Amino acid sequence: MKNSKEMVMKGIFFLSACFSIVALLLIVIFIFANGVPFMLDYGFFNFIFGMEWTPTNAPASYGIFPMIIGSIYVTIGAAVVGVPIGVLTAIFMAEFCPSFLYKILKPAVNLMAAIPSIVYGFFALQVFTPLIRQYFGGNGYSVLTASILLGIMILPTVISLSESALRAVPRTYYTGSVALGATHERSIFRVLLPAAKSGIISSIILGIGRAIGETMAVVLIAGNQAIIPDSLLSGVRTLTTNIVIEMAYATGEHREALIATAVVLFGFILLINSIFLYFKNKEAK
Amino acid sequence: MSAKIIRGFVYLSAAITFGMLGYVIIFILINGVRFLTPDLFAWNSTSQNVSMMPAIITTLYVVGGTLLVTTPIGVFTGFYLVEYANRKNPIVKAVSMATDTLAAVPSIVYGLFGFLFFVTFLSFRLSLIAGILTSVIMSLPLIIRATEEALISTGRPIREASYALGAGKLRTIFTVVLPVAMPGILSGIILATGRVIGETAALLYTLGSASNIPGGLFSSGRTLALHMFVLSNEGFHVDQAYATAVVLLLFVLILNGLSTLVSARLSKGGK
Amino acid sequence: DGGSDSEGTGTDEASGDFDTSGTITVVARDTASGTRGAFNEITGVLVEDGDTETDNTAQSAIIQSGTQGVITAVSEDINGIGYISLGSLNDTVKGVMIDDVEPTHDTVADGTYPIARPFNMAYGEDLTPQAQEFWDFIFSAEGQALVEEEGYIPVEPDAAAYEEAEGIEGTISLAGSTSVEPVATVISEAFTEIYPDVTFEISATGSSAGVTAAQDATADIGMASRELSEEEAASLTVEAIANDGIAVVVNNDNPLEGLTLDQVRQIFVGEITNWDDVME
Amino acid sequence: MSTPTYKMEVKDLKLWYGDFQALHGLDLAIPEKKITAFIGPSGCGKSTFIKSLNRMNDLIETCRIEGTIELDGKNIYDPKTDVNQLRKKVGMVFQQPNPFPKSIYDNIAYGPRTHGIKNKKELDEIVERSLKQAAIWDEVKDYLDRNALSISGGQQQRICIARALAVGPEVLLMDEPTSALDPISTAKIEELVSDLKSEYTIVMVTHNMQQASRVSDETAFFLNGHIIEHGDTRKIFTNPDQEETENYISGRFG
Amino acid sequence: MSTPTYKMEVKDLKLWYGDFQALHGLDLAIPEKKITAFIGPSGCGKSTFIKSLNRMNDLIETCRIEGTIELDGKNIYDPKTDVNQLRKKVGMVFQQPNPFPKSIYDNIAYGPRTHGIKNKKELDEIVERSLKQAAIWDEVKDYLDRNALSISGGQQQRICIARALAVGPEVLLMDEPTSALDPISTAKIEELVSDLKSEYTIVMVTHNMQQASRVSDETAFFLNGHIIEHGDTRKIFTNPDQEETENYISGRFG
Ligand SMILES: Nc1ncnc2c1ncn2[C@@H]1O[C@H](COP(=O)(O)OP(=O)(O)OP(=O)(O)O)[C@@H](O)[C@H]1O
Ligand SMILES: Nc1ncnc2c1ncn2[C@@H]1O[C@H](COP(=O)(O)OP(=O)(O)OP(=O)(O)O)[C@@H](O)[C@H]1O
Ligand SMILES: [Mg+2]
Ligand SMILES: [Mg+2]
Ligand SMILES: O=P([O-])([O-])[O-]
Repeated sequence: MKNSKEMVMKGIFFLSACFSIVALLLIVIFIFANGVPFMLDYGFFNFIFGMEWTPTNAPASYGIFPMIIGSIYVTIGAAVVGVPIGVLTAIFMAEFCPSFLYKILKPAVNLMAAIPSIVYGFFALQVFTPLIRQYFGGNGYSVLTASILLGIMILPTVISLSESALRAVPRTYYTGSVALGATHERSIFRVLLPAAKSGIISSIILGIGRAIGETMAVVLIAGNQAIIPDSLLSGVRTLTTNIVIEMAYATGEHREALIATAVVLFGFILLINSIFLYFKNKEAK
Repeated sequence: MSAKIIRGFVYLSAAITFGMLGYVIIFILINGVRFLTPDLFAWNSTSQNVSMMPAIITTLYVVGGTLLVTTPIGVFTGFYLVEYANRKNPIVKAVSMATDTLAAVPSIVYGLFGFLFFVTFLSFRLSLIAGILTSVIMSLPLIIRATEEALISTGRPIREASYALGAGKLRTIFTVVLPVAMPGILSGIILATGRVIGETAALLYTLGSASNIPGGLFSSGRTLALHMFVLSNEGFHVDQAYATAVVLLLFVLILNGLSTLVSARLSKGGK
Repeated sequence: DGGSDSEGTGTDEASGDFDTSGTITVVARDTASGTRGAFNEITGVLVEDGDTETDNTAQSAIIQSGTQGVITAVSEDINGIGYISLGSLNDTVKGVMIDDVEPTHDTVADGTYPIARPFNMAYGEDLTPQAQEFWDFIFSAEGQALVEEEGYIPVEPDAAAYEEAEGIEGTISLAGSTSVEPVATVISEAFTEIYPDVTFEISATGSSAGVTAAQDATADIGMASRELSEEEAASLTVEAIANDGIAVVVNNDNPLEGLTLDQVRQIFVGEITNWDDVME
Repeated sequence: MSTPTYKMEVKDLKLWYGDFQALHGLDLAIPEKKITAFIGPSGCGKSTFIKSLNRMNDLIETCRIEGTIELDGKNIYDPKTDVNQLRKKVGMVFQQPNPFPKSIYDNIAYGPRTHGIKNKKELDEIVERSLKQAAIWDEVKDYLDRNALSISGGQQQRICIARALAVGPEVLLMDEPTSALDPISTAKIEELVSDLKSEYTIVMVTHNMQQASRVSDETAFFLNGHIIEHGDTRKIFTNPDQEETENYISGRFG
Repeated sequence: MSTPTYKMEVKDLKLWYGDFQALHGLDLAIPEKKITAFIGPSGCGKSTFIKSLNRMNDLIETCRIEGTIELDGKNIYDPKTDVNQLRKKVGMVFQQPNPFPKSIYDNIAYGPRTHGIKNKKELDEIVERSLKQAAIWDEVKDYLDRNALSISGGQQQRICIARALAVGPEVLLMDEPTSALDPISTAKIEELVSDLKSEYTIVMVTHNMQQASRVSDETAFFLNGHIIEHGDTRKIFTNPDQEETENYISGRFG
C-alpha cells in the first residue's frame, strides 16, 4: 500500500516535470504552425529581407527587415548604455561597497528588477522623451530613447549576475595581486575581472535577451515607424513592438505575418539562449 | 593616478544606477501620490472615476490563480529533478533545457501563444482563465529553478538521516527536506508573483482589458499593470496612470521586502 | 465651440515665438485604428487605384497605438500634428480648422466639417438576450441622448423611448475601437443602472480587433470607428450608432489655425515637412 | 568468552562504484550484542562497507553489489526485502551530527512517527526513554522544543544516537561518530556506546586506534577494499597476525 | 657567525581582530639575507604576524595594529608609507599556490607591469630571470603561454615564487609554502629557498619541524600570540631555553 503511494506520487512528480516540456512544445507548435506557412508562402527571403511593411495596402507588403534592424539597433544601444554601467556597478557592489550600504543596495537592485516594464516605459515617456527632444533634437521618440531605457532595464540583470561572478572568483587571486604591490583597482580590473569573464559575459547575454524581448516599455517611446533608422534620433520599430501594435486588429495574412514576426523573435531568443548556455557551461567547468 | 580615475568611474556608475532607481521611484511618487483619491478605490470602475479597485482585485485573482497552479507543478518538477531522476537522464536534460528556454521567452510571445492557444484554439475568449494559464507557463521556470536550487542546497546529511531511520522517499521529502527548502521555494514564489504583477504584454491578449471585476473564470478583466497601460495609452487619465503606478510600486516594494526577509532567514540557515 | 474669428489659413499673432522653420512631427495611429482608416480615406492619404490600395502615411510618422498616445505626443512636441476622435479632443491640444471649418459637434452634424466617420457596432450570428436588449437600448431615445451628451452625433434623432424588459442579466462583452469605447462605456453604465445584474466587459483594442472579435464571436459586440469593408461586413450585422469627426490636432503653442484638406494630406504623406509651407 | 552468536553475516561482498571496485569479496560475521570496530587508512572502504549493512548504498546511483549479507539468517539484498523495515532494524549514526532542523522532541519522534506511532503519550515515553539511553536526557529535558541545531555538536551527536534508538533497532551502525567532536564529548559517547552494548549489536568505524582498542570487542582491519585481519580486539592490537596490520597500528602509514 | 645586520625590526607589535587580541606585544629582529622560520601550533598567530610584515592585514577590516615594524629603519606603519611600494619590497608567497588564471608569462610579468615596466624585451628578461631563480625555467620555458593553472601544484608554487621575485623584492615572506605539496615538490622548494638566501631576506612559516631545522638560520617559536623563544635554529631544536618550546618540538602538543 505504502509502496503504491510512493509510485503514484512519483508518477505525479514525473508528469509535473513533463509539463514544462509540453508547454514549450505547445508554444513552438502554435507559433510556428501559424507563422511558418506564411513565411514560406510569402517567401522567406522577401519576409526577412523585405524593406516594406505596409499591411494595409493592397497588395500588402510584409518585409520585416526594418524591424530586425530596429531590434538589433536598440539592443546594441541598450548594451552600450547598460553593460559598462552594469558591470562597473557590479564591481562597486562586490569590491567597493561598505557593508552597511550593501545591505540597502542589494535589495535595491532586486527592486529595480521587479519594477514592471510598464512603469519604466511610462517614466521614460514622461522624462526621457522631452529631455531628448530638448537636448538632442528630433521628436524624442527615437533609437536613443529606447536604448537608454533598455540600458536601464537590463541593469539589474547585468549587475546581479556579474556581481555573483565576481564574488565567485577565489579571493587568493586578489591577495596574490595585492601582495605584488598592485593597487585595489588594478587587482580588480587586471585579475578579478578577467577571471570572472565568462560569468560576466553570461550576464550580458541574459541582459541582451531581456532587451530584445522587451515590449511594453519600448512601444511607448520608440516612435514605432517601420523604417530602418538613419540616425540615433530617428524613430524605430522593433520585432516586439511590431507585434504588439498591430496584433490587436490583424486578420488573415496580416495576422500570420505578425506571428511569423514572433517566429523570428523566437529564433533570436533561441540563439541568444544557446550562447548563454554555452558560456554557462564553460563557467561550470 | 589612473587608479583614482577608475575608482571614479566605478562610483559614478553606481551613482547612475541607484540614482536612476531613486529617480524612477521619486518621480512616480511625487506625481502619483496626490492623485490617490478615495474615488480611485471605488468598488465599481466607471468612465468617470476610472477606479483601480477592480484592477487590484483582478491582480489578486490572477496572481492567486497562477500560484495555485504553478506552485505545485513547479515544486513537483523540482522534486522529480532533484530527488528522483538521475542527472544523466535525458528527461532531466530536456526539462532543464525547456525550463531555460521558457525563462528566456519574451512576454509578447507568451501573449501571442496564449491568444492562439487558450483564447482562440480552446475558445476560452479573453478571460481570467486564459490569462492565468498563460501566466502559469510564464512563471513556471522561476519556481522550478528556485525549488531545484533550494532542494540541492539542503544537502545530503538530513536525507541520509531520514532514510537511515527507515523513512520512505515521500516522507523524507515532505517532512524533512521540504521544510528546509521552504524559504528558497518561497523566494521563487515571490519572484513569480512579481513577474505576474508586472506583466502586460502576455496578459493583454489573454486576459483582455475589461475594466470590471471578472465575474467568473471565463470573464475578462485587467490587472493593475494592464490598467496602467490602458490609462497611459488610451484614456484621458494620465494622473490616474501615475496613481496606478504608485500602487503598482507599492505592491512591488512589499514583495521585495518579503523576499529580503525570506532570504535573510535563508542565510541564517534554518535557525 | 472654441470659435475663432480669423478667416482661412493663417496664423495667430499671439504666439510670436513659434519657429515656423521647424520640421513637422507627424503622429499617426497604428494600422489597427479605425480613426486612421477613416482619416486616410477622407484625406486621400490612402490611394486607391483599381485593385491596389496604398497607405501613403509618411514613413517617418510616429505611430501611437491609442488616442491618448497621439494627444501626449502632440501636447509635448511643439512641432507635433496628429488626428484624434473629435469626442476625445480636450484642451491639452488644439484642433485646427479644415477648409475653414471649425471641428465642432455642429459642423460635423451638418456635414460641413469634411473629416467624419461613423461609429459602428457589429455582431455575428445571434445576440444573447441581454446583448440584444443592450443593442435595442443603444438605438433608443435614451441611448442616443447619451451619444449626443458625449459630444457625438446621434444617428437616430427620432428614436423611440426605451421599454424596460424583465429578467435581463448576465455578461455582455464588447471589443474594438478605442474611440468608440468611451461612449460605449457611458451607455453601458446607463444600462446597468436599469439592469443591475448585467456586467460588461469592454476591451479597447482597436477597430479591426473589434470586427475580428465579432466575427470569431470572442465578444458579443464589436466596435469600429470606421466603415467596414464589404468583406468584413458580409458575415456581420453592422449598424452605425453615432457619427464622429476626426480632429486634426497641433500643439497648443502652435499658432496654426487652419489647413486645407489637401495640406493635411501633404503633411501626412510627408510632402510637406516644414511649418513654413503651410503658414504665410 | 563463550562462542558468540552472529547477528549479521557478510559473505563474499563485492561492491562497485561505477567501474571502480571498492570492496573485493569480503567475509565477516558480526557477533550479537558486541561492539565490532572497523579500522583502516582513509579510502580503504570502511564507510562503504558499513553503509552496505543497512543498504544506505542504495541511494548511490552508481553503486552495484554482489554477494550476500544476512541479518538473522535472511539476506538483506533479497529483492523482497522491505528496505525501510531493514533500516528500522539496522540503525545508523553518521560522522557529522545531522539532526533535522526541528525541535529536539520532533527529531526523536520522527522515527516512531514514520513507523506509525501517533499516540502522544506513547511518543512522549519513547522520546524520554531514548534520550535517557543516549545519556542526554538530563541536559535537554527542559528544552525539548528547542531547535536541535542550536545545541553543541557533542549534544547533537547524542541526539542523533537517541533518534536512532527511538525506532528500536537491533543493530547500530556508527561511522566515525566522534571524529567531529571534542575530547570531552568523545569520552561521553564512548561511555555511552559501551553501555548500549548490553542491548544492541554495534558496528563502529573509527580512525582512532585508541578508541577502537578502548571500546570494541572485535576489530576488523581494512585495506584497499579487503579485510586484512579480523578478530578479538586485544589480539589485533597486541599481537596481529599480519604485517600490514602491525604497520598500520604502529603508525607507519595511514 | 658574524653579528648580523637586521633587515626588519618589530617592536612591541600588538594586533587585534575586532575585540580579539591575536598578537600580544611581539619584538623580533629579522636578519638580512638569512632565513627566519616561525613555528608554533595552529592558531598561535604565525600567519597573522607574517602578514603584518607587508601590511597584508590592511585588507582585513576588523584588524587593528599597535607598535612599529621597521624596514631598513623606517616604520612601515607610518601613515606616509606607500603600501604598494612596501609590498614591492616585501614580497609574499602563500600556503596554497595562487597563480592568476593567465598564462605563465603573464603571471610573472604582472608584477613588473604593475610597477610600470612596459618594454617587451625588458619584460622577457625579467620573466626568464625570475623563472630561472625559482628553478622552474627548464620545465616551462617552452610553454610560457600555457595557463598557469594547468600545471602541477608544485610547479604552480614555484611560479608563485618566481612571480614574487619578478618585482625585485628585498624580503620574501612565505606562509607554509610547501604544506599543500607532495614531498618531491617540497624538497625542490626547500632547496630553492636555501639558494635564494644569498640574495633575499626570507621569513617562512612552517608547521613542519624538520623543515624548519633543515632550512632556516633562525627560528621563532610562537604560542598564543606570544613569541616564546627566538634564536639560532640549531639551538632551538637541540637545546631550547623554554619548557614550552621543548614540549612543542618533541611533539607533546600542537
Ligand atoms: N559515491 C562514491 N562514488 C565513487 N567512489 C566512491 C564513492 N564513495 C566512496 N568512493 C570511493 O570508494 C573508496 C572507499 O571509500 P570509503 O568512503 O568507503 O573509505 P573510508 O574507508 O570510509 O575512508 P575515510 O576514512 O576517509 O572515511 C574510496 O576510494 C572512495 O574514493
Ligand atoms: N580575519 C580574522 N578575523 C578574526 N580572527 C582571526 C582572523 N584571522 C585569524 N584570526 C584568529 O587569530 C588567531 C591567529 O590566527 P593565525 O591565522 O595567525 O594562526 P596561525 O598560527 O597561522 O595558524 P595555522 O597554523 O592554523 O595557520 C587565531 O585564533 C585565529 O582564529
Ligand atoms: Mg569514511
Ligand atoms: Mg597560518
Ligand atoms: O482608432 P480606433 O481606436 O477608434 O480604432
